[in-house]
Amino acid sequence: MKALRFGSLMLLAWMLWTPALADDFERLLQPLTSNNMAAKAQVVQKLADTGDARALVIFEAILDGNLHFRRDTGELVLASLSGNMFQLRDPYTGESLGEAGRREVSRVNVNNAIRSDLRTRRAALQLEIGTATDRRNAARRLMSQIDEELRPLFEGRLQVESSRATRRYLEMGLALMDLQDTDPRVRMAAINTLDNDLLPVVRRSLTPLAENDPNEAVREAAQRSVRDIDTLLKVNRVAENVYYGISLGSVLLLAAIGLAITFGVMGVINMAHGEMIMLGAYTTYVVQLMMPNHIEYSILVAIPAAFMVAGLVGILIERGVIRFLYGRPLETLLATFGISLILQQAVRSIFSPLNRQVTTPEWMSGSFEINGALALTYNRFYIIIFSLLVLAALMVLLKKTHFGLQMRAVTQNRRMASAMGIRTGWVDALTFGLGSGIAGIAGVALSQLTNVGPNMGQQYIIDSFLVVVFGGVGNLWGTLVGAMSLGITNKLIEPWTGAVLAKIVILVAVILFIQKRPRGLFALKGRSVED
Amino acid sequence: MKAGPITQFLTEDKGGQRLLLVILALSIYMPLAHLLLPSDSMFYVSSYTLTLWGKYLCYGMLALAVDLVWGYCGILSLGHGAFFALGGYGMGMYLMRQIGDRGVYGDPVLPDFMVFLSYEKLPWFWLGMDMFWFAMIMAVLVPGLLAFVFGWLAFRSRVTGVYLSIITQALTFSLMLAFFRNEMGFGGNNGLTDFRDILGFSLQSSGVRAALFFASGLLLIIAYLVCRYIVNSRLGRTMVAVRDAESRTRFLGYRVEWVKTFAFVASAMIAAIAGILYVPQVGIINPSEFSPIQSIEIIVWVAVGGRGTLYGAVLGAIVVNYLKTWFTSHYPDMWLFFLGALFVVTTLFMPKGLVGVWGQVKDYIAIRRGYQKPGDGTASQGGA
Amino acid sequence: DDVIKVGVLHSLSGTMAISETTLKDTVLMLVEQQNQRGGLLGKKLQPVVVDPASNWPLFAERARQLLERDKVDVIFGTWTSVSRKSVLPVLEELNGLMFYPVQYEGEESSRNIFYTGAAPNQQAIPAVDYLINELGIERFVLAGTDYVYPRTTNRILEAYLKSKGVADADIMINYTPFGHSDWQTIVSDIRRFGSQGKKTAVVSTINGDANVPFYLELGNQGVSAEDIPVIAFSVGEEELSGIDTGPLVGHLAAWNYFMSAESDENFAFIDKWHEFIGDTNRVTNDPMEATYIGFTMWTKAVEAAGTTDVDAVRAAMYGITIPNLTGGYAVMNTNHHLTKPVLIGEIQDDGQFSIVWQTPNGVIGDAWTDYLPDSANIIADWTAPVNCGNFNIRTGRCSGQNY
Amino acid sequence: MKPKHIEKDVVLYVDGVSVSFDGFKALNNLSLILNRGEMRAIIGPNGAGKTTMMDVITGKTRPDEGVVEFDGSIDLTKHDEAQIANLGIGRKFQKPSVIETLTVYENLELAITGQRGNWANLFFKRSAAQSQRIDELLALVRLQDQPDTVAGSLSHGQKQWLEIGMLLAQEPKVLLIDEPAAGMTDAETERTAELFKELAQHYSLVVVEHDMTFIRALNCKVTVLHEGSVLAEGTLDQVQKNQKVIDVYLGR
Amino acid sequence: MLEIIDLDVFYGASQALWKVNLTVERGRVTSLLGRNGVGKTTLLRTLAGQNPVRSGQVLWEGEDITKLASHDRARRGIALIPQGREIFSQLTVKENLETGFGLLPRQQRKVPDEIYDLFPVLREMLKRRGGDLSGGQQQQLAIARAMVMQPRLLMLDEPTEGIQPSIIKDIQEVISLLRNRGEMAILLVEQYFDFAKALADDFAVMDRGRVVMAGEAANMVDEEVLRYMAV
Ligand SMILES: Nc1ncnc2c1ncn2[C@@H]1O[C@H](COP(=O)(O)OP(=O)(O)OP(=O)(O)O)[C@@H](O)[C@H]1O
Ligand SMILES: Nc1ncnc2c1ncn2[C@@H]1O[C@H](COP(=O)(O)OP(=O)(O)OP(=O)(O)O)[C@@H](O)[C@H]1O
Ligand SMILES: [Mg+2]
Ligand SMILES: [Mg+2]
Repeated sequence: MKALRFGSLMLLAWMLWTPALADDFERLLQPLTSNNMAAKAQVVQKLADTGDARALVIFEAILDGNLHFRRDTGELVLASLSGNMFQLRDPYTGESLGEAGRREVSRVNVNNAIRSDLRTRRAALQLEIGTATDRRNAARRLMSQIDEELRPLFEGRLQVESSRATRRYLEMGLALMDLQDTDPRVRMAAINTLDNDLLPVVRRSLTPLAENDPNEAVREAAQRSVRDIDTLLKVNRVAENVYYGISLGSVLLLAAIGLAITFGVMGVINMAHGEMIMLGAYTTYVVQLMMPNHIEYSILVAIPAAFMVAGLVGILIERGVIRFLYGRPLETLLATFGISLILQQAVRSIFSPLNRQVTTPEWMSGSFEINGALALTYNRFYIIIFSLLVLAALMVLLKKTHFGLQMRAVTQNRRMASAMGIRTGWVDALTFGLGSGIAGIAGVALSQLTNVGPNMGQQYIIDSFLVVVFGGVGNLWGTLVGAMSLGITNKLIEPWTGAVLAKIVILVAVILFIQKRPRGLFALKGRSVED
Repeated sequence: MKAGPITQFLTEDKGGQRLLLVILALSIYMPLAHLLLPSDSMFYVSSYTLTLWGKYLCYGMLALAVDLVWGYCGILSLGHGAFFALGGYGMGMYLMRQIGDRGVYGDPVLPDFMVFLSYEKLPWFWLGMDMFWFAMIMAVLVPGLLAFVFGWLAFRSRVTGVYLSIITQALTFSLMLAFFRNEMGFGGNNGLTDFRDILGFSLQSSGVRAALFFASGLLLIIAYLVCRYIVNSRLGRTMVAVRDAESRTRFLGYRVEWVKTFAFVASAMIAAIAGILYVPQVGIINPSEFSPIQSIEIIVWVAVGGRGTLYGAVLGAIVVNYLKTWFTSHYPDMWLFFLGALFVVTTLFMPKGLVGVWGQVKDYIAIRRGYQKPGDGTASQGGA
Repeated sequence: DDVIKVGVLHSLSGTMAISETTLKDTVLMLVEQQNQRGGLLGKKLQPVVVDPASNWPLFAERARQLLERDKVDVIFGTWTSVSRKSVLPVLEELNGLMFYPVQYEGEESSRNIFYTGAAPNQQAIPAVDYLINELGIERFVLAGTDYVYPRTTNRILEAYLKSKGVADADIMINYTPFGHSDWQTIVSDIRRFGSQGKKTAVVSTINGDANVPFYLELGNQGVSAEDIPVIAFSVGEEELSGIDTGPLVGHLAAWNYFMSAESDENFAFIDKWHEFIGDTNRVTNDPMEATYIGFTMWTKAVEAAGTTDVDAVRAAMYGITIPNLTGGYAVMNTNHHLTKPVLIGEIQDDGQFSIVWQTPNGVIGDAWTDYLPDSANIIADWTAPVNCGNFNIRTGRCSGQNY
Repeated sequence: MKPKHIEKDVVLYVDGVSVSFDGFKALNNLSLILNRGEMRAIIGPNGAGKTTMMDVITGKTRPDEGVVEFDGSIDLTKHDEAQIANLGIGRKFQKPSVIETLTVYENLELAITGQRGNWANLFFKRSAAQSQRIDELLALVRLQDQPDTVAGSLSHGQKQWLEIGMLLAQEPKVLLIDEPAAGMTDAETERTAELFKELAQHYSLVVVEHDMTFIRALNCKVTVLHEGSVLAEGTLDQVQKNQKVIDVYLGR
Repeated sequence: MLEIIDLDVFYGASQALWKVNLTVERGRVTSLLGRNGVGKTTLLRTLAGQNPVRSGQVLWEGEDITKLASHDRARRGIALIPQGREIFSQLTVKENLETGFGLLPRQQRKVPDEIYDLFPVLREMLKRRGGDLSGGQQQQLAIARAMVMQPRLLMLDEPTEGIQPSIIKDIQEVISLLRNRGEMAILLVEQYFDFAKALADDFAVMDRGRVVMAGEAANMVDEEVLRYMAV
């Protein structure tokens, strides 16, 4: 993608080559090696004014962040780090200029303003020559910083553009310019073209018209449009909040499912649950370390890997400690608390107390735009789907397989299960391993949302217990509904109360709710519970 | 088990008696040694050691409170830190008011943090907290009342087991979040600190330190005796019955919710007193005392010491915290390994905690010898 | 005794370990370096490391232990304000000496503490100046974690912004709890707030672990630095080392030090650090520089005083000048705060900051801000005749001192 | 409404009670009247609703509809378990349930009649009469040698006995006894029957049992439950001849 | 054939079984009698592997199983119907019956119809949770659950407890049927003397943790046995 763009620019540069006085151009570039941003901004302006095609090369290099200069001579070079050395190339010809030490070259720093300016310039160019996606993004970018100067570009492009989305942006851009027109009919038409679009620029541009357009019809139309947009925005906000709620719910769900096994099914008050999540997250980190060139797939590898790692650790914990504690459920709290301390410190000793960097693959970043005001983030979306899949798989395992039956039998009456020929030791170990493994999987997902550090497990332990208990211990549906209702309620009240109070409100609500339903949302009923 | 509570204490509670003697000895010796001995003497007790052990005693009292509800009544409260912290805040508020106009901004009424958060006047709940007696009453009553309301609601609705544990955790967690909020008027994350005087005496004077230590020891002893009386009485047996067969106890005509509420409130108030004594000795109270992990740690102390024995809880609190102090200064990078391992080992090999070890050893020897405890050999005596 | 004991009071476990462990290592490195140079006053330096485990009361206890039992000559330590506040009475009671290396909210000047991190006027105010003057920002989101540092900083900034003519409606203030991890709603609010046509920026005093999910969410919701730049006061190289900074390029931070600063002192410091820690991927950051400055100044002062006696060292501290790592000089003032330059950096895709702006001269650290009515009248000066950390120039009173 | 003329003798009045669990009718319009000083045997197939009936009377289960009254006019559906127990209804469960971690003696001491409030409990001191009563009961249930044994380590049958002892210690007005003879030897069963007959002189009793020898020994009116309602009532001989009872319960 | 040799069992420090010797033959019912608390349940539990053995030996089909885990004994065809039922209360009736399937080859994993014929109520209540059943229904379920395992040694601890008379008769028939098939050894603990006597081929009487009398049922003198069961 990048290479392609670079290639096309090189092509263009070559086509437009007008040999200017080399000295002039070089001299223009001089301030780039300084620390003065204002001067640099001027350089960009001046370079663009020269119409020199080499400017494009410089711009692209700046945007990609590989334009450097030698600290001693001030010579501009392209540099990329490999190992401890910079590989240098000539900016215009691309030919290699050898290597340089880390401290022999400096990067040409620019600030946001310059970068933004460069991007706009590039967008104008890309609208002409970019790929379809480039053109769409360019049109969108240019449209929201609308400027009468762009009219010829937009009009020209509209003649030949074939992509529907790009055309729409171009039309909107022109309509936005038309809003300033002196002719009320043109303004009217523009309002119609904009068609209550939810992009912020539209409402922003219509507001002045709605407030004081001299023409009454136009004013009213603008007012109507603004009103409609506002209504739509409200609807969108609710939708957005619900999405956020579901997404928060799915995070809670993922964090809690493993606990729903180890605690809900087995009755182990598993304080090390959070550390299992942490192990999963660190596994993701290690997997990414091991396959630096396939970050895109690393998550897919990390899921089974995290399941195995956390699951195995879980089995070790069960065999080594917990199996001696059945029938003494409260003591599992003590032992697993100890284990959680040990695991935290172990990770701290091995990986250092610093957070570790987990990269989000391309396909999980960014968001999916529903309309100008509503965009759903991909990572959250995948996590929602993922959490539901995990839950479904678990339900099938528990309810439909013989192993699931054995698991439930063992946890209810270990002695009798053994008398029925069930290898309770195995089943216990595997069950605990399963719960831990699922927590590990949750860690993979959470590594995409938050820190990967030795304390990350602590963050989720309280919420996880709350969800499991709120839903009703031992009931996976309860865990689902519990997680979702906590998530959604939280997000629906957060706009009113702020994040801190929302959390307090939720906690108090759960406390009160438990009074109504002392055994959670999906309580087990009947005689069987009482003994 | 046929004797009255007091006789029972005298005849059966050997562990408790020993513990109380040690604590009594400590609370006399340490303050005196601190006050009277020259600082180069071998037996001198530095202010560091004194405040450190003062803290342990407060923790001991806190553990005692938890053991009363958990060990005897089966209420696993994962939120007892809340009552401790509330008591501490009560004391903290009093100490804050004692600063008077000696704060950095020199405001005669408002504590520093209020000045710089632009409070116009003292929030209503700070009123009267400059009077020692009132502050102390509030510091015990408020946690007691909270425990009463919370407990009564929960026990009446028959919230039990883990459900109760988790909502107690939610309680302390929400209090923590609330106290973290600067709007609450309790100093937010920084909490209350920079205390100067108590009852007009400087907190940094040796005399006050010694007195606080002595008070901690004494109140711990009193709290222990009160708890011991409770558990030795028939109410104590009812608590055990509630713990192990709640619904059955109900059919015997006992109002389980009241039994539990009683234990819970009593325990919360003891915890609050521990908090009151804790704050002037450590010099700060802030919302992290409410953190759920803190409360879980209390449970751990009790379990390590020996749940359901009272003296075990006190011992556990002191031992665990002593080890923690020791490890964190000797093995700052490794101490979590040791502490974690300690917890695991205790659970695995000392199911009755530290205080059960002796009994375990005796049992082990008895079993090895095939020896039969008199009166226990039911199989040979049944019938006829 | 033939050693000088240096107490290190940084959390090695618990939530603060992530930040503080590095500072412990920094002190150890500096001690080692000093010993290689032959120690101090002909004695070896001996570090005494304890772990207060991110537990605030424990900080006080450990400080007492260091001073009373281990009899250390100086302490380098604490990170959060509350831990400093917890230690402060102990230091004052036992007349200890501590160097505090982190940027903080100000409103304090203790006889026994030297503050080598930034005061608000050395970080927040210049940062906002930069936003207004260089980037033309008109709307501000003040987003912070709900504790004293952000609260104070935001109050100062609010007052400052208003003095610059920014309207109420153009300031949005938002507080979140520690470790907040679900930023969806807030980021979308910020997005909306910033889409009203006026150029908007976020001034972030978000603390610690909450930053990673915050930046991730910004990235995912497509809020780029060009639309709405975020300038942070608590995000440095070390925090960035735990994030994939690709999507964050262009967001800002204000500090007194960046690892990318190109000076020989800095290169030497970085090399030494890499050698000491045995990992060339480890970064350096502002609190490390502050620790370095504090440590170097202390050694200078001890040499000047010829003793480690606290009162003598304190007296020798004032006016000590040493080179910064970023070039220029740091001076210790009589209010126990430093004079040092302020830098603005933009995040790069390699996790480093590129320095885009810098104050031409050092900025004098102001313990008591001039932008809050109650603090405006208070000054700190630990030399005669004032000799007070909280001296009210209106009433002429020195309040709040324990001695 | 119950007929006026029987009112004063009636100690337990159950009328039209129905209970259903998830749609399954465990009790179906059940009515039962127990007079003061009466002993009543209740038999019926497994799952007929006998235990559920006791659950309803003791407040463990709330009926969907119907009247449950005690001692004239106390509406039991408005009280909880502890209140009902304090009103004077004692119960022995089908599955022996004693407080396993307390000793035999402590179990009896908790059960012994008297004030149940917290303060009374805190300052409780056994009176001489109470001590004597406990000793009697220990002897009665033949655990006099093991007063300090933890109840949890008693055998099944011993627990049954201990529970009977606790029931007697409570001195309730009405005793609801679910399968007392289960797990007892024939000789013990006989003895139990004797004991109950003695008790019947002072108390009202409802006894559920499947052991016909035992029922015969009780020599009292028998009610047969089936599918949640009364199938037959009368002397044992009468109901034993009832063809329906034979079909659903006794078998050939 | 099951052989118990000099078995000593302790609860903690107190001895519950004293040098117990007993043999249970295939194709025969051995009735074990005795008062409350003499150790009958203890013996059965020990055989099922639920209590550790201090000394002595248990031989089953010639193999020493003294140290085997409970589930390994189940895998060798030993089934227990415990006193107190021990139903898996949160599992449905159907699931309760299926818990023993792990022992069976895959094609045999089906609950035989004869079980439902014997206990019709179970068929009606397949979906109900075991813990919700009435006492007697649970007892029936416990018997059925053991039978699903197709054991070669069936141990019944007071199986008639709480069961209605008509079904007791049926159970009696089933036990004798199983005996008559000749593949199963049956060890029956009963307080209900007539029932025990009617089924017994062999008998044993326990008192105070010891077997005090044993032999063929034909040689049993009712009075002597009853003396041990008297109050
Ligand atoms: N919570 C419940 N959910 C579903 N069914 C229940 C529940 N409780 C009881 N039942 C059903 O109600 C019926 C009545 O049960 P109950 O225990 O009263 O019978 P019973 O007459 O005591 O029988 P038994 O003689 O076996 O003890 C049974 O069929 C039982 O399965
Ligand atoms: N878990 C236990 N711990 C300690 N002692 C026990 C335990 N279980 C039983 N016992 C004791 O062992 C002895 C034998 O008990 P067991 O249950 O075997 O008697 P049983 O013959 O089955 O009596 P029952 O006819 O009443 O069921 C009893 O004295 C009992 O108190
Ligand atoms: Mg029943
Ligand atoms: Mg038995």
